[in-house]
Amino acid sequence: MVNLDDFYSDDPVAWCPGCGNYSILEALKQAFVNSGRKPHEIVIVSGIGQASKMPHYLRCNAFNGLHGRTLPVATGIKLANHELTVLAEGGDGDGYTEGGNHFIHAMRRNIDITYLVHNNKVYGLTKGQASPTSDLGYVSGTTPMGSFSPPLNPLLLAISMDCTFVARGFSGEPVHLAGLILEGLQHRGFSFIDILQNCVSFNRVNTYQWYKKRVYDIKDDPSYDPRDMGMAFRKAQEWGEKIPIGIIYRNDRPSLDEKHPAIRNLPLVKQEIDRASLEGIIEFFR
Amino acid sequence: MVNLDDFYSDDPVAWCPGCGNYSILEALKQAFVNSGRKPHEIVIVSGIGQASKMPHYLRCNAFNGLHGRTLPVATGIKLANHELTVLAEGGDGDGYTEGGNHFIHAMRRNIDITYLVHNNKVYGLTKGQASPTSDLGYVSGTTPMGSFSPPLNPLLLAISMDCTFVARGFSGEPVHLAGLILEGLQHRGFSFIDILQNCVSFNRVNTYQWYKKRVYDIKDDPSYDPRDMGMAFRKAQEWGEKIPIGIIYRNDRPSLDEKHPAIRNLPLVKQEIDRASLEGIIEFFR
Amino acid sequence: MAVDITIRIGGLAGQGMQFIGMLLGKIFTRHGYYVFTHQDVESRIRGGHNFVQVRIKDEPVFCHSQKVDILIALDRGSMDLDQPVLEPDDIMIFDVKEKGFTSDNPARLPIPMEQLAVEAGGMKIMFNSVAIGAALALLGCDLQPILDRLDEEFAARGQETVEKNRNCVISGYGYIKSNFKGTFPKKIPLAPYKKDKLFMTGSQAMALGAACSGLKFYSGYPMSPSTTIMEYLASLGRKHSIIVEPAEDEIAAINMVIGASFAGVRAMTATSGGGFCLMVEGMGLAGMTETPAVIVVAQRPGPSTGLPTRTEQGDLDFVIHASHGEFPRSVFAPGNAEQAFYTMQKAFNLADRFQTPVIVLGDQYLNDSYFTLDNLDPGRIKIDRGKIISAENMSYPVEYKRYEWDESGISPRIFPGQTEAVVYADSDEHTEAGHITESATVRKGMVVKRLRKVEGIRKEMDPPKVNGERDPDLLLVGWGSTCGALKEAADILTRNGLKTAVWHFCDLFPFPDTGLLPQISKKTRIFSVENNATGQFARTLSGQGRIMIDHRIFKFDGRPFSPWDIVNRVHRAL
Amino acid sequence: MAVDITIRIGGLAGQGMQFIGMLLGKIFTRHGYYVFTHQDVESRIRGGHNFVQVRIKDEPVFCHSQKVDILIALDRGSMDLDQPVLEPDDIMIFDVKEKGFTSDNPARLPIPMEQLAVEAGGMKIMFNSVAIGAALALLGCDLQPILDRLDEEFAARGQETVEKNRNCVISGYGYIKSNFKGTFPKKIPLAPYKKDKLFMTGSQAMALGAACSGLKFYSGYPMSPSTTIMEYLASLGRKHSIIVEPAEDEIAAINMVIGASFAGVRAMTATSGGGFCLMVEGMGLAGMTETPAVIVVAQRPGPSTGLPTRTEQGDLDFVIHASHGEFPRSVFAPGNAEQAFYTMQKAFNLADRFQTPVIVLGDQYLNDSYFTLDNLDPGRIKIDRGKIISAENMSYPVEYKRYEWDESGISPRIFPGQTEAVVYADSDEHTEAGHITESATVRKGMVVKRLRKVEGIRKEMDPPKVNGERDPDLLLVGWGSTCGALKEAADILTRNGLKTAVWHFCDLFPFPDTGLLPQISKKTRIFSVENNATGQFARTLSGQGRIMIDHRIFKFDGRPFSPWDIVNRVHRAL
Ligand SMILES: Cc1ncc(C[n+]2csc(CCOP(=O)(O)OP(=O)(O)O)c2C)c(N)n1
Ligand SMILES: Cc1ncc(C[n+]2csc(CCOP(=O)(O)OP(=O)(O)O)c2C)c(N)n1
Ligand code: SF4
Ligand code: SF4
Ligand SMILES: [Mg+2]
Ligand SMILES: [Mg+2]
Repeated sequence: MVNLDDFYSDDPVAWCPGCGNYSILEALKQAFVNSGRKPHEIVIVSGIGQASKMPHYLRCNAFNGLHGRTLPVATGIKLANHELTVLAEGGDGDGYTEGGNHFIHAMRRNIDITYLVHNNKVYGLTKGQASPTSDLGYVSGTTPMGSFSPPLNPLLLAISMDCTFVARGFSGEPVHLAGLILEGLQHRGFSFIDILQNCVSFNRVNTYQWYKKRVYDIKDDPSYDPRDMGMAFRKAQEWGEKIPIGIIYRNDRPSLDEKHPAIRNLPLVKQEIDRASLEGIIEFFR
Repeated sequence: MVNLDDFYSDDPVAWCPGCGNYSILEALKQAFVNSGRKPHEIVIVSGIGQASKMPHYLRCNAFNGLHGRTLPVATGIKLANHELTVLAEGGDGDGYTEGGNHFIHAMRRNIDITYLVHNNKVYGLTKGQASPTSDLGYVSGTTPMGSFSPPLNPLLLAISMDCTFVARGFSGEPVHLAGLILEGLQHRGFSFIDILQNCVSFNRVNTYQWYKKRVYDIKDDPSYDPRDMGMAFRKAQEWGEKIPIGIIYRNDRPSLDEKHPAIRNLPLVKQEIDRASLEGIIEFFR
Repeated sequence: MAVDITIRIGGLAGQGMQFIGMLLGKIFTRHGYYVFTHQDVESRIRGGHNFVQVRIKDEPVFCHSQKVDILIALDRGSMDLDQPVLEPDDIMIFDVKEKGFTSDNPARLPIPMEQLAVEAGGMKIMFNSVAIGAALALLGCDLQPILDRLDEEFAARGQETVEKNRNCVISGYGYIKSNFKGTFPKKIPLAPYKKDKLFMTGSQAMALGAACSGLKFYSGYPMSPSTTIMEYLASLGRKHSIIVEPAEDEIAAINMVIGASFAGVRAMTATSGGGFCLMVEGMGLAGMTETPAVIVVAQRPGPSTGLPTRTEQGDLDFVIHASHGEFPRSVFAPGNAEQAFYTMQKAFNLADRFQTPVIVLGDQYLNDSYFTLDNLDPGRIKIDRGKIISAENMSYPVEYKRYEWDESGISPRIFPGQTEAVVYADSDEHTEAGHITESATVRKGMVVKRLRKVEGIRKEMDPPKVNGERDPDLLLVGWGSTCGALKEAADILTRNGLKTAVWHFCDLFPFPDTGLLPQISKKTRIFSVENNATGQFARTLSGQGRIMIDHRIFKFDGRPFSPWDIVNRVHRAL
Repeated sequence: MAVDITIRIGGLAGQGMQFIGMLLGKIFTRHGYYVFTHQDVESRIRGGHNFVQVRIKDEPVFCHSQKVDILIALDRGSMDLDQPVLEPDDIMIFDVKEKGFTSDNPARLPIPMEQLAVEAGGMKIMFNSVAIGAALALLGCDLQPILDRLDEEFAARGQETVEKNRNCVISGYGYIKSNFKGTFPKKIPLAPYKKDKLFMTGSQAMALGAACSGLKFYSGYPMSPSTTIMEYLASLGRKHSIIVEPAEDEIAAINMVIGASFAGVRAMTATSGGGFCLMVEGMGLAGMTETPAVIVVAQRPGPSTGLPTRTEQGDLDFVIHASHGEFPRSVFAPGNAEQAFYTMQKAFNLADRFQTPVIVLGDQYLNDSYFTLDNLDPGRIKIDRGKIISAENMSYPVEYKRYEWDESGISPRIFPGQTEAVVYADSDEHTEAGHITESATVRKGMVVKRLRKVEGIRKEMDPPKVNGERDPDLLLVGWGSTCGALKEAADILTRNGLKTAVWHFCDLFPFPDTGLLPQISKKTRIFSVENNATGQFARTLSGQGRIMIDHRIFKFDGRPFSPWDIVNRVHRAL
């Protein structure tokens, strides 16, 4: 059995005091413990940004790569060794601007990865510029007249791509969040969790309190069926006085790693080179 | 008054005989004529692929740029001179794979551009490999075991981004298509038209006949309201025996070029440098 | 009599020229000859003016000849555009239906190709099989072996297709036997059938080399002329445990490759210059995280989209300096299919041993051309995966540092999940443990660690292959796909009385130890020959200070050098 | 007495060090001095160890000094980590609340900063204003002018803030006057207020230079240390008709710039090495379509993410060779804010005149540092937009060819919609009219046309600025942001008896006509000084064959050279 200590890292944390990222870290560790997976069986791929510093602060395999490029790296890892539990993690800038194309296509592939986006509605590490989830009119260094574009709705986007697991969490509800992450880890396919995260340094509107007042667990409504795409589509548009958290949409279809015949029996990384069969293909050219 | 001849180009066409692109070309010319815009008032930005050769085959300003990068170039042009009628045009590979990120963000910006995607469900110019709109199981050079991923639904994606004009046309219905394009040109904001296009060389399933049998004009249903997002969301999922063409979704919100105060009165390209005000900003540093 | 005969098949895209080229190549390869086939095509699927050229020789051949002996003109365009390359005695086969062309030269040979195709095969579009029959008849080939090869190559397409094409070939063959009035002294007597040699393209050789080196993961996005590598590897996927994942763009491709490699498998991607532009950031990621990655850059004329289906050696400077900051890499440019096959092994071994990105440069001429090879021996491929700690050779308790200091610059790798250790890889400057650092001292140490590898890699770089005369009057220096043309040019020049040698570089960067370069006497005039406009390699070479280049021969019209292109330019310079 | 005094403010990110630095800079700039301020910070928003260093001189100053005279330690970390740079007589101001530190050196000056802040301003976090007051008291500055400047700088934040900070400053100032027991001979008597000189960062100078050169469109994606350029330009947007469009990624940014430029306005983007990686394909697009584009690459240590908030000159080779194929470009690296301002003009003019991409290299040291400048004169900026056909100077009937052949390689531009002509631009190889071509002849012509521009551009490239002694014993050669340190090092060396000169290159590529390089006698020992690990510029320079470099001084720990770093390394090498 693993416990929280197994995931302890002594790398000093570089986040601001009061940042929502701390609770996400705790939720993540808890989900790992509950998943029963050991640190060396897990890989987190992160991008660049505050959120992306995450994997340094816990103990498991980590690939801290490029801004916006978490998902392709994670996809490569999963296909090379599907016995690993693979996560991708980054900010809203990382995932929805720089990495937007990979996001769409990872959902299409339905690769078995759990993708956590710390959505603080700003570019935190570069000092608070508008991100694609910033509100219309958000004033920042790059948008002194207020952001001209409405925020992107990542849940709606994910549903439109028939992403097989679409959820929203809140850093201020770490127990709930840990539960979501665990479900995501257990879901066979692409699990996407948009995490509302307060940024105390730059986002003065969507504060911890602001969210705390508004979020509610989607499970409170027993009639809600996340397998109903139409329902999900409507639910994903709810924002304002009431903000739903929980699993918004789910669906089952085979994940990419289940489809590749090459790895039906054994992960690629464990397969030896078959010299005889290679001789065979050379023969083909004679 | 302009007429079709004004848009005539003598550049020899490099498409296959029988390709759906020819009718798209004719529809486009017709839409231009009906729009009343003159060749020098129009710019088409295209990418790379068969579809992207289009602007050479008519007479108007053209920027034939990079694979997947039509929309940023078009955005730059529009912001620099919003008096121009700006179109972007390319294939499904160009727009939905390589250019996926720009597609999302151009819709978010709601920049006043008309975007035509020739969706032949293959990478035509590179010889028929699976594109993101290829059917599950489509066999090609890069997918010899059949495509593992389901096709992306561009209409659904566009609706989820609250794209202000979402339409589908068919190369086999050039009159209808010309009408759609004209409406797109007249729409103030981002007008997206996914054009079903037969590729005689590589797509042996979705042929002219195949589509001809299935497509119907969405206007046939008088109760259909493209301003109803929920309705649009359902309509966009219709595919198979019946395939709707027409305007699936529309919405009004200010376009990006209407928002920039710098160009409220005059296009950027016509503005002189204001030396006095520049002296002023230098003073600020004293 | 020595055989060196070239057949050009000209026509519209979509007329099956590539297939004909391949078929002829296989026939002659299996009946005693060596074949080199290259293509000159437009960036379109149907129409235009295109040709495939098949050169048949009784000894190994690695480039095309500017001399065409038989032109099979499949359309009117070819008759107009290709005929000028013919001498009066050379043959042109064309369809009698083409109007407005008359000639009393019996070597201009109208054949009712379509008509015969309809009669013999029932379909107009089989007229190219008629043309093949006719050409082979002219060349004095026996009919039966041709039909046997036809059966083999068409087998996959079903009995009916085989039958019909067979009949068309017979019909074209027979037509010549009964109607050809001229004389055509060039003959290629078919030797007895022997399935010993190989016939493949440069792309196939690269893909095969990668597969034999233990490639397990490929991700890419189609781009000419690299796509054939991806497609060939994909075709192996089901049976050979290789995953080929079509990427949404080149950025995804290189990042997937890095992910797979980090997880422990050999991984690669291929693209052309434009796609590589999008991989530049990923290349730096591989450099910083010290993740092996092999990238094939199959060049085509740039800048930008350029000429998508044509050839150039214009990307050398770019790949050598690609990505910001300073980190080690190596760059190779094999000269033919055989070298391409073995170079892939070296690329993968160096990538693993030094934990860096490795670039293999091809180009349209190398990648799309077919070569007859005596053999390729996967047994000669030794796989060296470098320093790896596995569960067996690991010391417990586990305290693993991914970037542990080592004089060589190389720290042992662990593949995540394969031991109980956890691995931190980082694109930020990092500590030995792989965590983000801000320390000036650690930074300095890490830069030194990474750059230490350069000297290690340099020791692995081979000097140029030297060919031709010792103590030559002329030295031709080149790299990559010009290899065959350079050697043949040197032979011609030597025969013309100018003792000529060739240095052909495959290992380009880091530049091999200059001490390994052969001695060159002052009298030797040195020509650098490059398929580009600015002499990129010549600059590197001069930069070494050992070699002074006297003349530069560049070609940058998108077309490859033939030996005579080089010979003529040398003569002009002298 | 000559003034050359450095104040370091050390502490946690978020403690407002940058603002203090700026404030001190403005005070001294407006009261008779020159200031240079640089920052050494971590890649985080709160916490860590960071400092800002303010150097005040009575003559122009362009780099930091390694010597710190007053340390304002805002946290315990700074006390531990920054104190070692102090000599016994140098002052450290710190909060008396920090436990575990005692010293009987009166120059280690505990002040009840937080307590005074609470008393005077009502808020703990204003303790840094107390510190400012204390430091300025030690330096013998008069109080009133300080308060006046404070009023000006805080004005935008409201009366209450002004008031409170004022009180804190007074309190700190008073505390020193009454409690400081030691002696501190270093004084900075404030001259009468004069708002004549400018005080700005390298980034601001670049942005301002661009605006004054007629920049109309900017698109970018934030990336340190370039973000400040974007933010400054955005702040001008409303009043100055500049559109700043935040891009979804760097690929979009460069393509938007190309679009805007094609449509006829001056357009630019800025990024750092990692973002530039993603612009490489777009750069080739600008090259092929012959669209002007200005790209600022503000360097930081690589490879990959590297050290995001620190400095390096590691991207020169990369930008010179970026993108596949061969096409002209130019590269500049200004040495200080003033040069940065005027270089932007040159960049835009060359981009327009030669219709190519132009790169301006900055780095964290140049971009983030503040400089006092005597003046910047927008009147000196001459805008030359190159060959343009407008509706007025156009000949009718219209038959416009975008890529019409011209000996210079430059074809006149038309902006779409501005005349009745239509314009075709193409990334494929194209005809003069801008349509896709497959012709070998056209291709050759177009390559020649594009490359013709190189010699035109080279004529515009200035030789290095030469400073210091004639016929020197030592010559220091550098480029970009090392300018200030190089000159100061040369002064020191000369004073020490080694006649030293400096060559500082701003115009880097194409390399200026070597005929323009000053004569150098054999006895002169040449040092190349670069803020990187492999000597990228030294390689280019040696490649010219005119200059032999004797010693190389590299620094690659992410920190900038101070003059003494260079002096010491020179002495060690001799
Ligand atoms: C290619 C590239 N472009 C830009 C950057 C600079 N950059 C680093 S983090 C960041 C934004 C961070 O925002 P987000 O992803 O939302 O993460 P947060 O810091 O808010 O958690 C940017 C733009 C980069 N590292 N790489
Ligand atoms: C960066 C880059 N990657 C790849 C290519 C090669 N390429 C050219 S066209 C094309 C696909 C074309 O498919 P699509 O966009 O659907 O257009 P179609 O030919 O089907 O009309 C590709 C992959 C390229 N030109 N640039
Ligand atoms: S800037 Fe915002 S997101 Fe980043 S660590 Fe601070 S509070 Fe958290
Ligand atoms: S390949 Fe397909 S899309 Fe391209 S021109 Fe031919 S038919 Fe049209
Ligand atoms: Mg964020
Ligand atoms: Mg397509």
